[in-house]
Amino acid sequence: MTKKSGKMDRNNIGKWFKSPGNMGQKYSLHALYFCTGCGIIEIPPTITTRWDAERFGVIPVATPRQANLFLITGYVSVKTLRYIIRSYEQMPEPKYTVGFGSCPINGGMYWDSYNTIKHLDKYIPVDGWIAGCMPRPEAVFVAVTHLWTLIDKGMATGYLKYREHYAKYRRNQEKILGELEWPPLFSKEEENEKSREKVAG
Amino acid sequence: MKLEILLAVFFGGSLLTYLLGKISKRARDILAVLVLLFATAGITSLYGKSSTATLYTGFLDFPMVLSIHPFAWIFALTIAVVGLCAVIFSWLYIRKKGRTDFFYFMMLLVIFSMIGIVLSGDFLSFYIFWEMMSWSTFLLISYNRGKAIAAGMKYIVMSVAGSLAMLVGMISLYTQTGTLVFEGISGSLNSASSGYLQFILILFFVAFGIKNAIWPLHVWLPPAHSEAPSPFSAVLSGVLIKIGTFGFILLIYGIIQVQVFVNLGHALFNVRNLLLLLGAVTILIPTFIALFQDDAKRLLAWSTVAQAGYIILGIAYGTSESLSGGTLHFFNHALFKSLLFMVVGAVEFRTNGVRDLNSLGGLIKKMPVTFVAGLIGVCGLIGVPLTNGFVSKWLIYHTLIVNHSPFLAFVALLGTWGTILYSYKLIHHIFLGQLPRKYEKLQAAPVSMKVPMIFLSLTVFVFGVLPGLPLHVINLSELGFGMEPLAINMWGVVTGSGSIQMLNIATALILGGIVLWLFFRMGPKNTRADQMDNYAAGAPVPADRYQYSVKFYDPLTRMIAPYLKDIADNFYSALARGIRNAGNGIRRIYTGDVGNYALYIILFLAILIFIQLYWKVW
Amino acid sequence: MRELELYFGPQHLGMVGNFSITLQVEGDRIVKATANPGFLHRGFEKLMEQRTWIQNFPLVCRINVVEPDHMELMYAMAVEKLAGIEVPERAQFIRSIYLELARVGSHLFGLWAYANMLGFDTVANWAMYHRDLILDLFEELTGGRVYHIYLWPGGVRRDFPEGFEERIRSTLHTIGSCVPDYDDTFFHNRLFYERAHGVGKLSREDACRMGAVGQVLRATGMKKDIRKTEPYAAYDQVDWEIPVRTDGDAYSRIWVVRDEMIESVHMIFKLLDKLPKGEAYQRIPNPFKWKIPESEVYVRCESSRGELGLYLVSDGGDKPCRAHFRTPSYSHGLTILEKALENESIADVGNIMISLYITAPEIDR
Amino acid sequence: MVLVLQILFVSILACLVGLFLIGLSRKVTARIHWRYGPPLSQPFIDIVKWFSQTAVSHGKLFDAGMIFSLTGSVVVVLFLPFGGICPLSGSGGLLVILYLMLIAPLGIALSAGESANPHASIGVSRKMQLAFGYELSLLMILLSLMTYYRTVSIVDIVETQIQAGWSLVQLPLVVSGLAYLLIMPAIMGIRPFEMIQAPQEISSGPMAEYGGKFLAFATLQHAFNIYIGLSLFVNLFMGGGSNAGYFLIKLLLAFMVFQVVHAVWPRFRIEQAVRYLWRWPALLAFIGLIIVWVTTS
Amino acid sequence: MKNPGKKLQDELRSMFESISTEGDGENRMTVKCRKEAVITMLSFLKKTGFDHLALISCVDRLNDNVLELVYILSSYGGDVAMQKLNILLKTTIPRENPQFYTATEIFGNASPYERELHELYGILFRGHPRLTPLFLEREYDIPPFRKDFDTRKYVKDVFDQIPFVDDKKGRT
Repeated sequence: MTKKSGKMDRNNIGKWFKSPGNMGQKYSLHALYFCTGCGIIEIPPTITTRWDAERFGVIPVATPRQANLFLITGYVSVKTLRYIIRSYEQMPEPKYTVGFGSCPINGGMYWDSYNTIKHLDKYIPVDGWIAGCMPRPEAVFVAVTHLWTLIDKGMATGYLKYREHYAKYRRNQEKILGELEWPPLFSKEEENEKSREKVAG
Repeated sequence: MKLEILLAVFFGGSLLTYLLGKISKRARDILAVLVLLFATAGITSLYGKSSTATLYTGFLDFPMVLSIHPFAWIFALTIAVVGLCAVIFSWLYIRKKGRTDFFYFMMLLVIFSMIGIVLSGDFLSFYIFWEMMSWSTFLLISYNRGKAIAAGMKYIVMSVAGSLAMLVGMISLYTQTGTLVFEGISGSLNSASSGYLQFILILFFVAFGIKNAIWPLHVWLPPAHSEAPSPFSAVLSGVLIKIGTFGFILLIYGIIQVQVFVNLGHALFNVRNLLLLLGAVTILIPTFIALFQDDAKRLLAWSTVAQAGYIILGIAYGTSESLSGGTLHFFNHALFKSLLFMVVGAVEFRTNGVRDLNSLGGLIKKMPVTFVAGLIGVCGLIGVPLTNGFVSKWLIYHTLIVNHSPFLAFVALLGTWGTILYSYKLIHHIFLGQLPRKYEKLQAAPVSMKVPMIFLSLTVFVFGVLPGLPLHVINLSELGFGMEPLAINMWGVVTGSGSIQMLNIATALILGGIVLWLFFRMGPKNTRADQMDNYAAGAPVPADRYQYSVKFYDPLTRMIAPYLKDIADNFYSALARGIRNAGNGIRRIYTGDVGNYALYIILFLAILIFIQLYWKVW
Repeated sequence: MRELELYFGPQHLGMVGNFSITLQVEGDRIVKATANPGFLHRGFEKLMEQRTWIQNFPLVCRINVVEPDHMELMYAMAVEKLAGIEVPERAQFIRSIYLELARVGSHLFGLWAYANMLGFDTVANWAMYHRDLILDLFEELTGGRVYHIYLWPGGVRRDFPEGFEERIRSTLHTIGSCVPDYDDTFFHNRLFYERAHGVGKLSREDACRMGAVGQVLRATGMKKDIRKTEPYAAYDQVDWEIPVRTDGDAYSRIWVVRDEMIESVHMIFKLLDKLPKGEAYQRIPNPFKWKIPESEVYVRCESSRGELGLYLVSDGGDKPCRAHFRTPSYSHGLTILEKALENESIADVGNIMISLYITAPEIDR
Repeated sequence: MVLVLQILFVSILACLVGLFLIGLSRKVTARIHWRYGPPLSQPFIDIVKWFSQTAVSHGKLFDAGMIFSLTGSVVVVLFLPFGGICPLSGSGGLLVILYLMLIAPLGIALSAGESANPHASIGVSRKMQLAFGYELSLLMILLSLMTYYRTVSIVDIVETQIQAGWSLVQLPLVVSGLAYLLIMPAIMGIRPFEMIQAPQEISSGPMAEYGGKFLAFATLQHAFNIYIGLSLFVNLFMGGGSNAGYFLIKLLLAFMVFQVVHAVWPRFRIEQAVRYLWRWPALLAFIGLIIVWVTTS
Repeated sequence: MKNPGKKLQDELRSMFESISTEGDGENRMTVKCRKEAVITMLSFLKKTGFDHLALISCVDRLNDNVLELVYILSSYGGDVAMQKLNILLKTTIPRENPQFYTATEIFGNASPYERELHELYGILFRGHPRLTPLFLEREYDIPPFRKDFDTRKYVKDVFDQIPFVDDKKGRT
């Protein structure tokens, strides 16, 4: 994380005209409210009086359709993974995922638990991680500023990766969860992938 | 064209249709439409004419007179057009069922007897056509058998009671004036006493009120509408019950002059106030009852009762603006309500007779044209600007407000807001929401159903933007009644205290819509999502179980339900129960609820006559 | 007729914690509610069997994220009983103070959740702010905001730092001075009464039959508190009252929570006044070689949600043989919730759920 | 030409005012929460973002309803006097405004219905019931105004007030004015009448399936809606404004009052809301109507 | 009543055969009995005043090849001495194909505990109205809380086998 990442250019009118999309995404990060794990305990302080994330345009929203930031707060059990994938796929693009806490990175404390998945980025793309158990609310801000930098540089492209490698992700998901109830999100890409594999195989 | 020839063609055509049906079904279908096309054309050609023709004089020395004037013309044309649409609509609708020849015959008979009523120039022919209409209606309502027979019985018994009241009124008028021709009666009633006029008005009020389903006399209507075949429901609701309206206008404005009518009786207790009060109640209570209905056609039936209240309010208020509003609302209501019944009929046709709102949903994906027609119909019913219901309701509200009757205006406006609630319920439950799996292979409505629906939707829209067209004819008829016509133009009405210009509203709405649509297009392209790709708190959407339709307005209905029972129905039933307990004899003669309604209406009339004969109160 | 199946959670703004309720709805009324737990199941008790006695301390506190301290206490108490370790008196007092602070913090979190659910954003924000003040105290004392790992077999991990008692007093005074504000805007608000009164009502018989504990039980008029019946730490050293209400609805439950919070604050002051001098911990054997003889124990305490128990079995090894937490939310969330939601309005699902004070990780473990 | 300029001016300014008020509302609420709050430009940022997002549509009506709804709102704005400017004054008056105000919720209702989400349907159902609740009072209040001023034209009402003083302080209308104040939060959909969206109960109700530009349109519609609600009150009871600046100040004044109400109250349940609306405001409005009716006849 | 435990102990001994009790009788009392007697004893204890089922737990005794079921009871009403007393009612059932009787008829809150044990230990509670999965999403060959289920091996076999989704462009 560079020092520059903390810089806020919300009032830079020129930039607004140059790339309104990126600027809009940066300063209006609507986080999907989903208590996936114990990390959620630090989200209320982050959005209320003490830290007030709304200063930076970060607010929790009710449904995935309205959100563009997915905070995976804490460990992900197998049962939750299904709901996470469903919610992630319903979010409109561009969308960003941030893994909050050590557990989604590599299982953390629950590295030998039979019911939590260990690496979240095997199942959905993750744009940034916040390490710690539990990370402090300030860490959320650091992650947000870091995400700004990534958006600025065009590097927060997890959703494109998901689109491109959808078949692989889907296969990983189905390995853990069994057959998924919903049809593939990008059926065309998956067919392409399959045909490519056939050629290679 | 001569009126006699017109009528002869009508009834001859009906009979011919019936006979032709024995030979070829297709030819019969086409002939029915041709006859109605001829009727429409013939009536259209009579535009602006006022003429009277004596058809026959020999019948007990009573002349039978036919007459045409702008006021009758607009009614006749509406009847013919709605009838035409309904008959085209029934082509496929009725094919699956039996006794189709009979259906067409009765359908044409009803339509032409209604035209006969509005064209008749004396009470005798009025009465004859009236009875023809009543009986053929009865046969059509009970066409489906089963529950429909009970509904038909309820109708015919009440209808007979109404006819009786009318007969008494006619005889009384004849003894008073010595003639049955409208013009003659009108001329000699000038000297009649106020009490006598009120007596006559109440008698005819019973007759017309039953047909028009005014509040305590409405009980036949909801079952009849929901049980009748849908194309006939369209006719029934659109025009047939408005024959009562015709009767009211004829009586109040044509026979007893409006100035006389407004000044009848005492300050507060007079027929006009009674009518206004009943009109208001008719708006309010059925609107609330409609909220509770789960049967699409029954909901529309209650809505019809409520809308009749607006018409009564307009007619009984007695200003030229209110009469314009009332008449225009009749015309508009005929268009959008028959459209709505056709929409429900099309859905019923495709889903094999499902009318239960709670088991439908999401049909917009399968029947888009039907949905658009339904939406336009509902907008007309609510009175959304750019549809015709808006102008007529505006006229009624405006006259009530300007003439210092805010409470009536309040009831009328509140009724509209109730209308929104049940209209949205209708549209939402049938067309929006999740499509059940069993309807995934549903087909769109057939062309023969789409054509009348599209035509009626267009008229709803066109007369909403150009209210001047019907208002012009209404102005002509008001001139005929000797009233001062409204200041109108093609786009609306101008009055001293506020005016309405559809041109501005339409331009603003359409242009605004286009600009915003372009603005909307500027954004990134949408991706289409299936109905199963939906927010369900992260869970997969449960098929068939993700539709909020049962008890849609539950909190509200739970609140008002205790105060809102069908008082009229309960009143009749309670009285019937009392009488039944008193004597078993009556029970043997009058079986079921139906008989009781008739009994009490007849008793009421008898008491009225008795009082009049012995004490001469009026 | 089409039935409607609504999902309340897990991804839902009204859901606190990762939990799901499947609702069968007819009109505005809930016909049947089915709790669907397991989103947070990590198999803690299985994991504990694979870690040594001391290694388990970081694990147990993570069972309940809202209030980890009582979990620590439970485990520490169970290990003490199994190994026969005495706790010095000062440590007992510190434990009580620490646990009561945790209770206030947890109740403030509950207040946030409840107020937020009803749309009382202002009160929710205040409550979260005041909870943060308490977390600051914890941070100073233990180094962690949420997970503290402070209680230890044989006492506490470290003594109070210099002047800490004063800081506790001043923080509590700050919070206490806002109680009238809370009362005016929230507890005495007519709308709070309207929304909560008669909602999710439980009779005392039903509550007992379905295993209610904590303020769910106390809101039905039953005076039961483990701190009184089976005193642990230093709860028998000071006087205090059990707040009770009799209606058994959401309104009573939230009022019991409020009264408990105030009672806790008073208790902390009394405990601070009586705080004895001395050692704050007793040495324990070398954790790497620590073996506990074969035995079993069931300990219980009163967490902020009710009776919390731990059934701990040792088979003579360096790891527990079996640990099973009896958590208050278990019966509340899986049995009472389903009963309390029946025939209530859709608008009151979250209202009832939070008033029952259900914490999902406690159920799933 | 002047008319076109007026139309553009009024509609764009109303949109800006509405968005500014949303931003201000968020800021003020934050300050009551002891927070710093978002910048005043946050609604604009949000709208820019939504317009740069892909959106998911559930069908033609899903799009059309949204456009229909926003169109309705824009057209209503053109009928309301804006400190002496009223582009479409000559074609309807209050009754038309009353009916045009229907279009916006109807459009959203249709669009939300098409999304096949029961949360949306529940939200719409609540909106309909709430509207039925407050319309009872609103209709009586408007009728008492129209009866008092003997006109249905809002321009005439404003002009009369400019000469004779605010309606709110005139004796026959003061009761109606009070009733209007009571139902105002319900019209604007703020707390304690926020149960239409109620994110904690029904996941933001009709908005549940909106994302991207649909949400942008919904927010714009909300902005117009706030402007319309306040502007109607200011025009009818606070004497409108002889010029735009004066009018805006009055608008802001009325807004702040309701904002404080919004910040310190929770939500009603829907039946409680309807019961409340049918009790006190309706009673006041009824008394007001009777007073006006008696004094003017 | 000074020591309710002692009195109860005598009562139980006189009523039930082949039970053994231990514990101080003041705070904790352990009662061991045959598995057939458990349900009768639970309803007897409930009638005696121990009407709060705190916990149903299970210990996997791999060495004895049995599963040990533990019912922990306490009292809502009663005096302080009674409330202090917790009864641990124990019984053993075989590890292979374990079956037991449900206590849902007696205690309203027994249902989720039994569902949990069914899921984590594979015990079938006969007569349970709704023995559906409670926590777990995946199916396991051996119920995961049994001692012979090795979670570390499971993690290695299942979660570690899933490949990362690599991207040539090296995007995050």
